[in-house]
Amino acid sequence: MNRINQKLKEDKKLLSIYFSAGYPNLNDTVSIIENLEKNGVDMIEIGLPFSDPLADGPTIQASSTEALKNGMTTEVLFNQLKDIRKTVTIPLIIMGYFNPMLQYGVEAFCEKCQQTGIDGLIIPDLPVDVYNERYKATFEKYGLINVFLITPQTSIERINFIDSISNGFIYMVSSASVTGSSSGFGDEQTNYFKRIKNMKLKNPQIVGFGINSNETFNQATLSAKGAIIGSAFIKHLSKKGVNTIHEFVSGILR
Amino acid sequence: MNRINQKLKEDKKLLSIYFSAGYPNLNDTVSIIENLEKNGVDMIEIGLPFSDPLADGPTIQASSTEALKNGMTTEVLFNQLKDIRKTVTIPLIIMGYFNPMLQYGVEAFCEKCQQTGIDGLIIPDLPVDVYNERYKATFEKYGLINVFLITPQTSIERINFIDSISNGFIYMVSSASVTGSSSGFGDEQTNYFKRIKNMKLKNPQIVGFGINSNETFNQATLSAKGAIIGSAFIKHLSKKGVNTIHEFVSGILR
Amino acid sequence: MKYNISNNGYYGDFGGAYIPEMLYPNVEELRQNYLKIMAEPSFKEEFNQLLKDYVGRPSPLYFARRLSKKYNTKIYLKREDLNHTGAHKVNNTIGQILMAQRLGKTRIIAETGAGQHGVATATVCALMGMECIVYMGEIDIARQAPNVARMKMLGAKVVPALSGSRTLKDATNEAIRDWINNPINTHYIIGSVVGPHPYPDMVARFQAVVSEEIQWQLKEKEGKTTPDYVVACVGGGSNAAGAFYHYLENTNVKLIAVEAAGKGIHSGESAATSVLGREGIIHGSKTLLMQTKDGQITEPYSISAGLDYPGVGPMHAHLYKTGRAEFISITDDEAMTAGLELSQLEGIIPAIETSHAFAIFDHKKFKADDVVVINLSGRGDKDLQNYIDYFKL
Amino acid sequence: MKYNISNNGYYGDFGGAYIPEMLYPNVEELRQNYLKIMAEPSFKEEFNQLLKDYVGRPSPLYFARRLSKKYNTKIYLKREDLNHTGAHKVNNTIGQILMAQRLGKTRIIAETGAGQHGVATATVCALMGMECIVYMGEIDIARQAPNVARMKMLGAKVVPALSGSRTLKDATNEAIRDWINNPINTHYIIGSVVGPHPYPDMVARFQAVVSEEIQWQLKEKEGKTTPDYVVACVGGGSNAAGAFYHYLENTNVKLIAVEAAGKGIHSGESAATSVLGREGIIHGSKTLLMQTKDGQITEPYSISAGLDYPGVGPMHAHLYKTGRAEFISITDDEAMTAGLELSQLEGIIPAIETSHAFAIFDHKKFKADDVVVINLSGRGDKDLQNYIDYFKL
Ligand SMILES: Cc1ncc(COP(=O)(O)O)c(C=O)c1O
Ligand SMILES: Cc1ncc(COP(=O)(O)O)c(C=O)c1O
Repeated sequence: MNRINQKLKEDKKLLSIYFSAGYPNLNDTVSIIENLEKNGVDMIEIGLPFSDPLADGPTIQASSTEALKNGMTTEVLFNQLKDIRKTVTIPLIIMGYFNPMLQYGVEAFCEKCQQTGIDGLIIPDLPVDVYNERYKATFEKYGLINVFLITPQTSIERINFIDSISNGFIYMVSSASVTGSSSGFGDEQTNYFKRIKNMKLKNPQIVGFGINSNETFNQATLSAKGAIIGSAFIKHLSKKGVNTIHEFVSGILR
Repeated sequence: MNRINQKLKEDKKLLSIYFSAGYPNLNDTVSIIENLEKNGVDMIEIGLPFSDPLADGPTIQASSTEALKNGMTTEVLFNQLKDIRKTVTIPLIIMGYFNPMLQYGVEAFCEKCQQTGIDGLIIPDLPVDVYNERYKATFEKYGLINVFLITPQTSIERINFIDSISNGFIYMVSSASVTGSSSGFGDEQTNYFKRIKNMKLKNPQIVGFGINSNETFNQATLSAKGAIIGSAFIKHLSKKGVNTIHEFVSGILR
Repeated sequence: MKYNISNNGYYGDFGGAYIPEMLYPNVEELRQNYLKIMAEPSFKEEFNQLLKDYVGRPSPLYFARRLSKKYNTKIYLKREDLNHTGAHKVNNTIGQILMAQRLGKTRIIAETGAGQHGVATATVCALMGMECIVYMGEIDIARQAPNVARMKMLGAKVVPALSGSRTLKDATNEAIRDWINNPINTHYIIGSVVGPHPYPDMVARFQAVVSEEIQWQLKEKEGKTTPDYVVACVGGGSNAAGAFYHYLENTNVKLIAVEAAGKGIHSGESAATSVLGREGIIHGSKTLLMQTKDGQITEPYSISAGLDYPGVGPMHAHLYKTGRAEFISITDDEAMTAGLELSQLEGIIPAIETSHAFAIFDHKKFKADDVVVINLSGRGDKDLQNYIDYFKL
Repeated sequence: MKYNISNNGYYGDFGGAYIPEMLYPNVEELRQNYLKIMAEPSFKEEFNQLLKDYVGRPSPLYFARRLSKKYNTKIYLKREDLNHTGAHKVNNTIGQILMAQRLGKTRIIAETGAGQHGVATATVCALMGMECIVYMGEIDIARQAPNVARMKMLGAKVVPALSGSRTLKDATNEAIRDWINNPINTHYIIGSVVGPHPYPDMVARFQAVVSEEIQWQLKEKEGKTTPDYVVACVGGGSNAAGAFYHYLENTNVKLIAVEAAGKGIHSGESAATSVLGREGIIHGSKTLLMQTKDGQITEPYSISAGLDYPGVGPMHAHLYKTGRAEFISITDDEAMTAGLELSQLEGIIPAIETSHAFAIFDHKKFKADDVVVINLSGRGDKDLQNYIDYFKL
């Protein structure tokens, strides 16, 4: 059973962390992952940097640009990760835009993920229907879970459709926005979280976008299975460096 | 008999000098006139300065502008000249653009000229036909000779017409140009001078524009009765001042 | 009462050709030929073809919905800003370049204030492969830099006029001097309804296409060929002449001419000729002009280079004197504000000259069912820097 | 072979909608409605009325006599430069603002490169009284200053894109981010035939008025609706799409797409997508784009801000791949020279984007009786300083 599905069965609220591979330094990738696991993080989104990350806010954009400057490529990332499963057991997801994967070759990319021990993918600009028609079989052949996003604007029919073709979790974008923009959740968000919960989907939901504190983590996971932190973690890395990851994680899970 | 007609009867080539009244200094007008007569000049065109002298080249333009700045006006000029006939006997002509005369009142202007002892007018932008229809009677009432220009482009018919309504001399513009532009006369000019001479007009011709030396004066007066110098004289005034007029005139009549 | 020109070149008391003899052959040649040439079928055909295919005529008559709503009347804009080169000026330069060709001329000179006429002249010279020299006041060269750049791109030579107020009046003087110096091969393309006869009439006839179009365009939109009002700014007066032309003798159509009051009519920095001017002679024409008691021409002022002229064409002097047209003076500030308003209400940035015509609504009330045609004489691309600086945008 | 779009939003292999889920409701709403809305009589009427009275359509088809003579062929210019705001871009923004109104949107965003699309968007927003935010690369803000000034005059907010190459691509990213952040009240007016389906098709349909007019205009002038060649520059490809549209399936008409080679195709500073690009995804569309082996989008370069884009619209990717259109790459220097030549031969100063299309005569020989239509996509007022500096005029 895929590590993601296993993890989702655990009776706890999951903390998932996103970071851009190759940032702050090209070779920080593995140590960041190991550190995150060591400090109790449940799941990791490894960002494969892209030159034009159009769903991302300034923080993740900047870290992607920096990572590319540092020399990060798809090849380099897979190399860095080639022994990751010797030390790390939590689910690992690669999150990235579709074009670099397309250029690598979608099948080759999936195969490589499997070999490396990657459990799933989040590809914001690969739409559900294109995935469904063209790539689902390949992803499944290599045992990869593809994670789809829903937003407060996503219709019920579409949520149901997304739920039907998902086999891990649903990435519930907290508000319609690029990453890193919100500050705290209001009624609108909590109602939305509840509304989705009440749909009793087959896939659990993990909330992303706008989570940056113990408080927002708790709010988000009131109705959802877990939450993903991206921009806030990258800001922490920028300011305080790789060696203080425990500070960040314990601040969230406090 | 008008002093101009008298002068034209003299058996000599006439030197006529133009200057802008009120230049270089507001009150130089009278002394320039007296000086010119003293040094053997036959006739004087007193320039009534105008803000927009569109038939004039840069030298006369600049002197006009300066004269206006110095405070020259139609009123001031007539005041300066009010006793001129106590000291000066050669013909005096006012040369100026039509608008200041129009504003003064054409009849009032003519009357004032007569009182002052002005013998004629040259008004480059008062066309022959307008003069003929509207102003000839007034000019004649006050005994003023109006002088018209012809150029190398003026047709024979028109020259004949101009001759027919002129009663002093014809101002023969040496080449089609604004004042102060030519340097020496070529075949074109001398042929033109001859051509006009051969027309045997009733009015003598005096050449203007481009005369600046003994040589050009002699060339111009080979076929014509006389010549008018403007820009060259003003340049001399600018450089050497009012007290050296004899130098300039003797240079021409050498 | 007759408002258009008489056979001898006068509008009432105004007009004529007060020119030095050196210009006589040129002006006379033109006077004798212009109507004949304009009547030639081949001329008409070429003129109309170029207006259509090159200039982009007819220019639309556009119902300005938001502006009309704001001022509670029916405002139509005659879109001369959409002409090639961006103003009405090109109607005239197309006509005159064809005229110059038929007169056998090979060298073209022009004066320009805002630079629109200079650009329009440089444009037709490029089109016909003729040499082009444009005189422009030193101050106007500075404040209408984009148009100077355009003239250069088009291969014209731009000569600064350094005398007097170093604006349009002085550029005109320089152009006339050039013409005097080059009487054989050169045609002087005057840019407005000024200068000696036959220029005011010739330019007005070339610009008359504006009101000719308004007639049938209005017929399409309002079911009648006549508006209640025609409004146009007046520098020399060519765009107004064009917009008024076919309505001159129809006194049901009220004409409004808008002049530049600069910093205020009586501020000493103004170009409001109708209020401040007296009869006199400027640039070969008897008309209204701003002058001293002594008959020296006053240096005018307006923020808009194209209205910064101390006279108006003789047609307008006559329209003023007879009361056929109402004259309204608009300050710099009023004009700039009106320009910004038009930009933000209708998405059309007018030339600052044109903006004056849009500032009349505080001076003149219209009825809800009045049809008011405003001649949108030019676009504001040349004035962007001035607008930006003025509004600190 | 079919060259126009398929029912599912693809041109051959290219197109589709590769968008984040956050954009799905907006794009889907548009996809489901755009054809329906465009077919509504009231939409058609309002669109056509505005194109006529406000934009000034039809734009002329002008026979360029001197240019034709020089290159010994029959060259017609489709005068999109005469449109209100000075380029073809406004055809699309008029269409999209009407679309946005019918979709109940109140806030408009746009990206812009040369600023023409930004100006055209700001213009229609002023016209309709809608809020307008335009994203523009920091570098383009500097090199197209006049258009920035115009947008401000029109009341739009211009937001600099500071990431990446700080040009059109990055402005597009920023606009998409804004749209993600404002999914309810905002319509994104994309300025070219790029972006997720249905944008490429919708924009092409709005621009199709260009070739629709060419057909009947050519019929009037040449007695046939089809030229031998249609030539257009390609940034994203909207002016080319418009000029090609009605000829896409008629292979007697040869199509020439002109790209920017910058400092040379292989200089590393180029925007010649057809030569340098590979299939990939940019701004929500599968198309040809310039990218690293790794799939990172390359920073393009062209002297013209409007062609400084690393992709082409999916229609053009398909036209290239199928050989339906011939693609020619033109360097900065060639384009600038051609722009000056057009200015001085025909009196028309083209946008530098457009100048690229006029530089093909050294690459492509035409027969004396070939009818070649060049889409004169925009005027050069925005580029004067660049021309002046380049030629040291
Ligand atoms: C746009 C525009 N409108 C008006 C004028 C004023 O000229 P006229 O009064 O001859 O129309 C100018 C002069 O340059 C101009 O450029
Ligand atoms: C005048 C002009 N032509 C062409 C273009 C390129 O765009 P497209 O390829 O979409 O026509 C632009 C873009 O701004 C432009 O302003």
